[in-house]
Amino acid sequence: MTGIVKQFPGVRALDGVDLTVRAGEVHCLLGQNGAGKSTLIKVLAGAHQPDEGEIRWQGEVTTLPTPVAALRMGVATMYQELDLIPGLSVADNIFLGHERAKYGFTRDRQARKEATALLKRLGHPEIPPDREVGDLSAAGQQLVSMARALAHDAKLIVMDEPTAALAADEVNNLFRVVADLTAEGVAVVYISHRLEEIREIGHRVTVIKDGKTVARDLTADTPTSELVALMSGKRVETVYPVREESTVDESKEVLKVEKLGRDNEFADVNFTVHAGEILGIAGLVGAGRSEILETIFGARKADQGTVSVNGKQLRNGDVRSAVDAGVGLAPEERKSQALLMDMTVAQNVTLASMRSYSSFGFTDRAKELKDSRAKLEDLDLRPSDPRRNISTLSGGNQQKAVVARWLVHGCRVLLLDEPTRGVDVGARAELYRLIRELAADGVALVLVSSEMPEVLGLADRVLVVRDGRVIHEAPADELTEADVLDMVMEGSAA
Amino acid sequence: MPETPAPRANRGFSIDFRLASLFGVLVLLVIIGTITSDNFFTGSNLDTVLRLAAPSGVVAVGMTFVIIAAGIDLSVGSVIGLASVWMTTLATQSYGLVVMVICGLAVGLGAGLINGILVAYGRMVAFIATLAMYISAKGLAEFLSNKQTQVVRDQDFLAFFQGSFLGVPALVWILAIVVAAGWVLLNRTTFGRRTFAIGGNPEATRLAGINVKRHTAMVYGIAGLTAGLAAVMLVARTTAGSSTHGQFYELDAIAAVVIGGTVLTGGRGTMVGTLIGVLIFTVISNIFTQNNLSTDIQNISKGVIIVIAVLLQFRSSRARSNT
Amino acid sequence: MPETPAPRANRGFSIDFRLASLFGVLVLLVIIGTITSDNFFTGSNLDTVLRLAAPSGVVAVGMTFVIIAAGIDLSVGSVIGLASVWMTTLATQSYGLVVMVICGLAVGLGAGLINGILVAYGRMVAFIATLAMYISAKGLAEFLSNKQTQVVRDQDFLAFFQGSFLGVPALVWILAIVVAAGWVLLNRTTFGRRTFAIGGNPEATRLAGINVKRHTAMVYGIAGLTAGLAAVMLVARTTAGSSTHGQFYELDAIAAVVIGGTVLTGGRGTMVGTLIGVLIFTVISNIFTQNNLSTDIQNISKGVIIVIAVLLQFRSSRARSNT
Amino acid sequence: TSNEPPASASNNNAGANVAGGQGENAQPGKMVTIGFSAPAADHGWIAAITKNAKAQVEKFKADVTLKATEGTNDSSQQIAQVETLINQKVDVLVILPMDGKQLTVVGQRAMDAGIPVINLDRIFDTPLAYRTWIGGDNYRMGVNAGTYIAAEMKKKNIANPIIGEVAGIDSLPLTQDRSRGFKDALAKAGFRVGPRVAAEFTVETGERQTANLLQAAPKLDALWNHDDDQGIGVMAAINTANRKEFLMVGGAGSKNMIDKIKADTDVIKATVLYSPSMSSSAIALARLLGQAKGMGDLAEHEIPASITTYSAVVTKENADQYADVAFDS
Ligand SMILES: Nc1ncnc2c1ncn2[C@@H]1O[C@H](COP(=O)(O)OP(=O)(O)OP(=O)(O)O)[C@@H](O)[C@H]1O
Ligand SMILES: Nc1ncnc2c1ncn2[C@@H]1O[C@H](COP(=O)(O)OP(=O)(O)OP(=O)(O)O)[C@@H](O)[C@H]1O
Ligand SMILES: [Mg+2]
Ligand SMILES: [Mg+2]
Repeated sequence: MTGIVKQFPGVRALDGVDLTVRAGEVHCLLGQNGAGKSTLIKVLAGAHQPDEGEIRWQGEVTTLPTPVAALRMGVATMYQELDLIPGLSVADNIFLGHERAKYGFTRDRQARKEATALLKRLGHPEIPPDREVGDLSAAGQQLVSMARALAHDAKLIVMDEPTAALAADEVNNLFRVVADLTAEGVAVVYISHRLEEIREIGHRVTVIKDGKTVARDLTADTPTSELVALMSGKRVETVYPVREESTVDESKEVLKVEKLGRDNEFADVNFTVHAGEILGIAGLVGAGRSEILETIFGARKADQGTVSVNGKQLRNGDVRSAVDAGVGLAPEERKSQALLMDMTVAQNVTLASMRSYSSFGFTDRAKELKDSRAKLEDLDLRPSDPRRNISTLSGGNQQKAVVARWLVHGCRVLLLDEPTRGVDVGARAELYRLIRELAADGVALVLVSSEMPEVLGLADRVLVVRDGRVIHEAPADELTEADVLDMVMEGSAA
Repeated sequence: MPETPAPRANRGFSIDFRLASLFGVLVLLVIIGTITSDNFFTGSNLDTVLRLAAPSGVVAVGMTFVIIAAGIDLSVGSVIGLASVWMTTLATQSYGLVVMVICGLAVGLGAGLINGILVAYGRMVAFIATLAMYISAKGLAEFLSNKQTQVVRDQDFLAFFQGSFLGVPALVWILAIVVAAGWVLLNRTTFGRRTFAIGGNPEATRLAGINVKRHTAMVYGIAGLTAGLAAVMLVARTTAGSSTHGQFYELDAIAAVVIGGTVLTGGRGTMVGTLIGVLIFTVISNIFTQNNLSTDIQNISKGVIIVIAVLLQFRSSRARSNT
Repeated sequence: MPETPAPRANRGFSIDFRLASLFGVLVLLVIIGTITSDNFFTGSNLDTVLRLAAPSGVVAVGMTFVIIAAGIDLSVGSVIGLASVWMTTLATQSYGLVVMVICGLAVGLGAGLINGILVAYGRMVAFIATLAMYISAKGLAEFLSNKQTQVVRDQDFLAFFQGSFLGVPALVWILAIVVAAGWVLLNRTTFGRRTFAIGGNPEATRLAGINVKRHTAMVYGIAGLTAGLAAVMLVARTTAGSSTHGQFYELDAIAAVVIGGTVLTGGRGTMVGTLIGVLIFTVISNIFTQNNLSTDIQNISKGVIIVIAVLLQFRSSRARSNT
Repeated sequence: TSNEPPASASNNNAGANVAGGQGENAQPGKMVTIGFSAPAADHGWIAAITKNAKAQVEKFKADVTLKATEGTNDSSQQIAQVETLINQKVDVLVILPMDGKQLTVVGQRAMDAGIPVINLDRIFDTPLAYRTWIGGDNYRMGVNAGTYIAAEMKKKNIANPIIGEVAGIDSLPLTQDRSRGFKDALAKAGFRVGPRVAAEFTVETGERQTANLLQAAPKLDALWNHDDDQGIGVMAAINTANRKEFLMVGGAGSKNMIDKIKADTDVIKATVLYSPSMSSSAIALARLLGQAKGMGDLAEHEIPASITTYSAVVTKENADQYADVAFDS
C-alpha cells in the first residue's frame, strides 16, 4: 500500500501512509490512539474506500470496492470493534458470509464440526459452537473473531488489537497460532499497544503518526524508548508504572465491602479501601472482577452482603445511592456502558452531575463548558475542546473523558475496570499519573486490570480473585508477577 | 450487562419457555372460548377461525422477516388493497385464474421491492419509506378501482380458493405452507441466517462480505410478496377486490410478530411465535363475537389482554436480565 | 487528524443543513401553493392552515420527546379521543371551562403515565404497550360517549379557545407556546439532556446514576399530556367531543417528527424540525384542497412527495457517512 | 326531485343518477360556483355521493362550476376544508359532514358570511347552520328494515325468531340511529335483536364479522346488514358457511344487491334504501339557491328548508322501479 489518503468530513485520518507486508511475516503496526491504524486496515479490508493511493497485491495494482473483494483476494480481518452478531451462534458467526450450505440450505452439523476444529486450534475446544456469541465474555468473543479470520483460508490476516481483551494465557495461545500461520507462509498484520507483545512475535514494525508513516522496516527489537518517541514525538521512559511512595491515609476508611456475593458469580468478598489508597484486583478474564465492581456500584443487585461508604451503607442495587455517596465507575465496556456517542464531550462529562449544573432544572451551559474544559485540560485530554462530539475522540481520550465525568462529580471512591484497555502507550502513562494524583488527593480507588504489571505497579494492596472468590490479599510490593499468575491459574494460594 | 453468565442452554430454555407460555395463553383462550360458548369448539368454528387467520398469518410471516432484519413495513395493508384491486380489474379477470394470482403476487412483490430499494439504496428510514408507500398504494388502489368494489366473476378462481382439500380449506393449506416455508427459509437457509445477521449488526454483516443492501431489498420484497398472496386470499374470501382490503393488517401483523417474541430492534425472532400470535388475536375476536360483546367492551378488554399476555410472557425472561 | 479540524462544528453544520433543506421544502411548497391558487397566500387561509396544524403540532412536540428517548407512542390518537370525550360529558361540562380543560389534560397525562409505567417498569416493548393503550382507550372512549358526539354547551370554553389575541387565533398561540416550551425543555434543561442520554445509551445513563425508569415514565407522561391538550384544542375546533377525534394523529405525528430529523432509534432530534415537519404536511393538504384534487390523486402524490422530501434532505448527510 | 334514468345514466359517470330540472329551471341562469365537501370516499356509498355531485354539475355545466374538496375522515380537517371554500368565496356550499355536530360551527360561519349552505345527509346541530337540509333518515331505515323482517317472520309463523344484525362502523352516530330504529321496530312486534356484530363498511370486515357471527349463531331466521358495500363480504361469508335457512335484508341499495334481490337466488330478499341520489338533488338545489329560484313543482317561491328522502324497501317485486337509483358499491 502506498500513499494512502482517507478523509472523513473534518478529519484527514490517513495522509499518505505506506505499508509493505511480506509473506510469512508478522508485520506490526504501531501508533498512538487515533493515528489511523484501524482506518488503514479498513482500507485494506475493502471496508473504506481510499481517496488517494494505490494498493498492490502480489505485485499487481488492485482496487477493493467491497469487503467481499478483499476476502476473495485472501485478506481476512479481525476488526478492533468486535464485528460479531451477538444473536447468532458461534458457528454462524464464524461462517457468516461463506456459510456451509448446499443449494442455499445451511448444513449446521458440518458448520459446528468445523467451528469446533477451529476453536480447538485456538486452544478453546470447550466453547460450544451453538452458543450465542452475545453470551460469551469479551475474551470468548475475541476468540470467535479469530476463528472467523482463520476460517477464510487467507494469505494475509489483519489483527487489530486482538489481545486488548485477553489475559496472559490467552495471549500465549494466540501467539502460538500466529506462529503456525506464519510458518505456513501466511502474512499477519498485527496491531497492539503492548510493546512487549511486538517483541515476542513481531518481525518488522511500521510506525504511523497523524496519518503518516514515520518509520518502516524497523526490527522488532527496536528499543521501546525509540518506538515511543516515534509514535508520540516525545520521550516516555517506561511503559508500566514504577512503585512510588504510598499516599494511603490509614485513618480514613472510605469504602467497606462486607460478605458481598451474587449467586453463581462471586461470593464472600470482603475488603476496605482507605482514602488515598489504590486497591488492585488481579485475576483472569471471567474471574468475576467486573461483576464485583458493578455490584459495589449498585448496577447489579447483591444477593448477600453490604457496601458502605464513609460508614454509611449504600442501598442495594441502586446506582443513584452509590453516586450520591460519591462512588464512580469507569466500566469495562466504554462504548456500551459509559459513552453517549451522539453527545459532546462536555455533555458526557457532566452527565452524572447534572444537578450541580442546573438551576431550577435549566442547564447552566456556560458553567458546564467552563468546568469540563478545565477538567479536560487537567487530564491533558486532546483535543481539549469540550464541544467536540465524543465519537471523534480516540479510545484513550474517551477513557479520560469517562474519568473526568467522575472527577467533575467530585467522587471519593473511583472504581476503574480495565482503564487502559486499548489505550496507547503515551496515554497510558498519563492515565497512570492521573490515577496517582487522584490517590494523592485522597480518593479511594479500586483498579481491575488484566495486565499484572499495571496492578502491581500502581496498587498499594492487591486482591487476587479466582472463580468469584478472593484467594489472596497482600500489599503490592510483596507480590511478583509470577506469584500472582501462579495463584490465578492454579489457585494455590500462599 | 456485558457478560451475563447465561449459558446457551439457559437461553434456549428461555426462548422455549416464552414460546410455551405464549402457547399457554392460546390454550387458555381456547378453554375460555369453550366454556363461554357452546359453538366455539366445533369443527366449523375452528375452520372459520383458521380461515380468518390465514391472510393475516401470511402477512405476518413476511413481516417476521422484515422485523428480524430490524426493519418495519407499514405498507402491507394498503399493498393488499392495491394488489386485490389490480388482480380483479375486468381486464385482469378476463385472463382467468392463473393471471389473476400472478398479478396479485407481482403487484405485492413490486411494491415490496420499491420499499426495499428506498430503504436499502435510498437509505430512507423504513418507517417513513413504507408510510409513503402506504399512502401512495392506497391512492393508487382507489384510482384504479374508481373507489368501487370489484366483484370476482371468474368462477374457477372462487372454486379453487374457496374449496377444500382433505377436509381442510384451501386458505388454511396456504397458511400452513407459507408458515412452513417461512420457517425453513428463516432457520435452515443461508438467506435466513443472513437476515438474522443484518438485524443483529448490519455493519458487521457488511464487513463479513455480505451484500446487505441487496439482502435488505429482498426482505422487503418477501413482505410485499406475502401481502400480494394475502390479497389473493382476501379476494377469495370476500369474492371481491377493493381498496379497503387489508385495512389495519400492518398493525395486526406487527402486533402478532412482536407478541410472538420477535424483537423490534431486530436480530431475534421465531416463526412459530408469530403463528401463535396471529392465532391469539383471531381467537380473541371470535370469542368476543361468540359472546355478543359490544365493540367498546371488546376494545377495552383486547388492550388489557395484550398487556397481560405480554407481561406473563416476559415474567420468565425478566428474571434473567434482572439487575 | 486528532487535533486539527472541529468535527463538532461540522456536525452542527450538517444538522443545520438538514433543517435548512427541510425549511427549503416548506418554502417550495408555499411557493407552489401561491402559484397554483389565488387564495393560498391570504391571511385567512394561513390562519386556517395554522389552526389546523395546531393540534397535530402539539402532539408532535410530545412525540418528539418519546422518540428521542428511543420510544414510540401509538396511543396518542385514541387518547385524544378519550380525553375529548371525558372532558365533554355533561357532568364535566357542568363545572365549566377550567374543569373541562383540567379534565382533558389529566386524562391525557394519566394515559401517558400508564404507558410509561408499562414500558419503564413493566418492561414492555413500547410499540405493544402503546398499541394496547390505543385499543383500550378507543374502547373506553366509545363506552363513555355511548358512541355519540358530545356537543360543548359551555360558551365560555368556546369563546376562549375559538377566540384570538392580537389577531392570532388562540389555537395558534397554544401551538407557539407549546413548541417554545418543548424547545426549552429539550435543549436547555436537565430533563431534556437526560432524555437525549436515555435515547442514546440507556445503560450508560443508568450507570451515571440517573433514574432511567422514572424518567422514561415521565417522557410518556409528557406525550400523554400533549395528547390531552390536543384534545382540548380539537374540542374547541369542532365544538364537540368524540371517540373518533384524533384518528391517525399518531401516524401523522410520528411522520412529522421523523421527517423533521429526529431519529427513530433515539438520542438525536430537533424540535424545530418537528414543527417544520408538521407544517409541511398541513400545507400539502391545504394545497390539495385549494386545487380540488380527489383523494386518490392526493394520496398518490403525498407518498411521492414524502419520498422526495426525505431523499433531498438526506442527500447532504449521506455524503457524510458514505464509506 | 325526479330522476331521469337512462339518458344520463349512460354518460361517463356510469351509475350516477342526476336530477333533471324542469320548465324554466332547466334553462341556464346566472353562473353559480358551488363548494362541495364530503368525507373521504373510501367507501362505495360516499364515492357515489361525490360522483353523483360531479355528474350533476356536468349536467348543469352551462351555469355551474364546482369546487369539490374531497376527502377526510377527520372532522377538524374537514372544518379546515370548508373554511378554505369560504375563503374562496363560493356562492353556495354543499356539505356532507363527517359528523354533523362537529361541522355545525363552520356551517354557521358560512351562513354568517352570507354563503347559503345545503346540509347533505348528516344533520347539523342547529338549523341556523344551514339554509336547507336534504338527507336520509337513518332511524327510519332501521325501522323499515325491522318492520319488513317482523312482517316476514309473522308470515312464516316463527314465534321466537333469532334475528342477527351486521352494523357498520359502531362509533358513528348514523350506525347508532340505524340500530336504534331496528331495535324499536322489532320490539314493537315483540321481537328482539339477537347476535350483533359491527363491521367497518368494508367488504373485508363485513366478511370477517359475518363469518364469526354465523359461527356464534348456528341457526338464524333473519339478518339485517346495514350497508350493501360491506354486503358483498357478508354474502361471501354466508355462501362460504353454506347457510340458507334465513332471510337477509340489506341497506343503502347498491346495484349489486338489487340485482341479487331480483334474481332471488340468494338469501337476500330486500334492501332498505339510503340512496346517494340525494347528492344530485343537493347540487340541483344549490344551483337553484344560487340563482334565487324556487322548485318548479311547488307553490313555494323558496327552496324548502328541509327535505327527507324516503328509505323505501326494495324487494323482488319492485326492484325494477329502483334500478336507476342503485349505485355501484
Ligand atoms: N467513520 C469515521 N468518521 C469520522 N472520523 C473517523 C472515522 N473513523 C475514524 N475516524 C477518525 O480518524 C482518525 C483515525 O482513527 P483510527 O480509528 O484509525 O485510529 P487508531 O490508530 O486505530 O486508534 P486506536 O489505537 O485508538 O484504535 C481518528 O481521528 C478518528 O477519530
Ligand atoms: N473464555 C471464556 N469462555 C466462555 N465464557 C467465559 C469466558 N470467560 C469468561 N466467561 C464467562 O463470563 C463470566 C463473567 O466474566 P467477566 O469477564 O465479567 O469476569 P472478569 O473477571 O470481570 O473479567 P475481565 O477481566 O474481562 O474483567 C464468567 O462467569 C464466565 O461464565
Ligand atoms: Mg484502532
Ligand atoms: Mg470484566
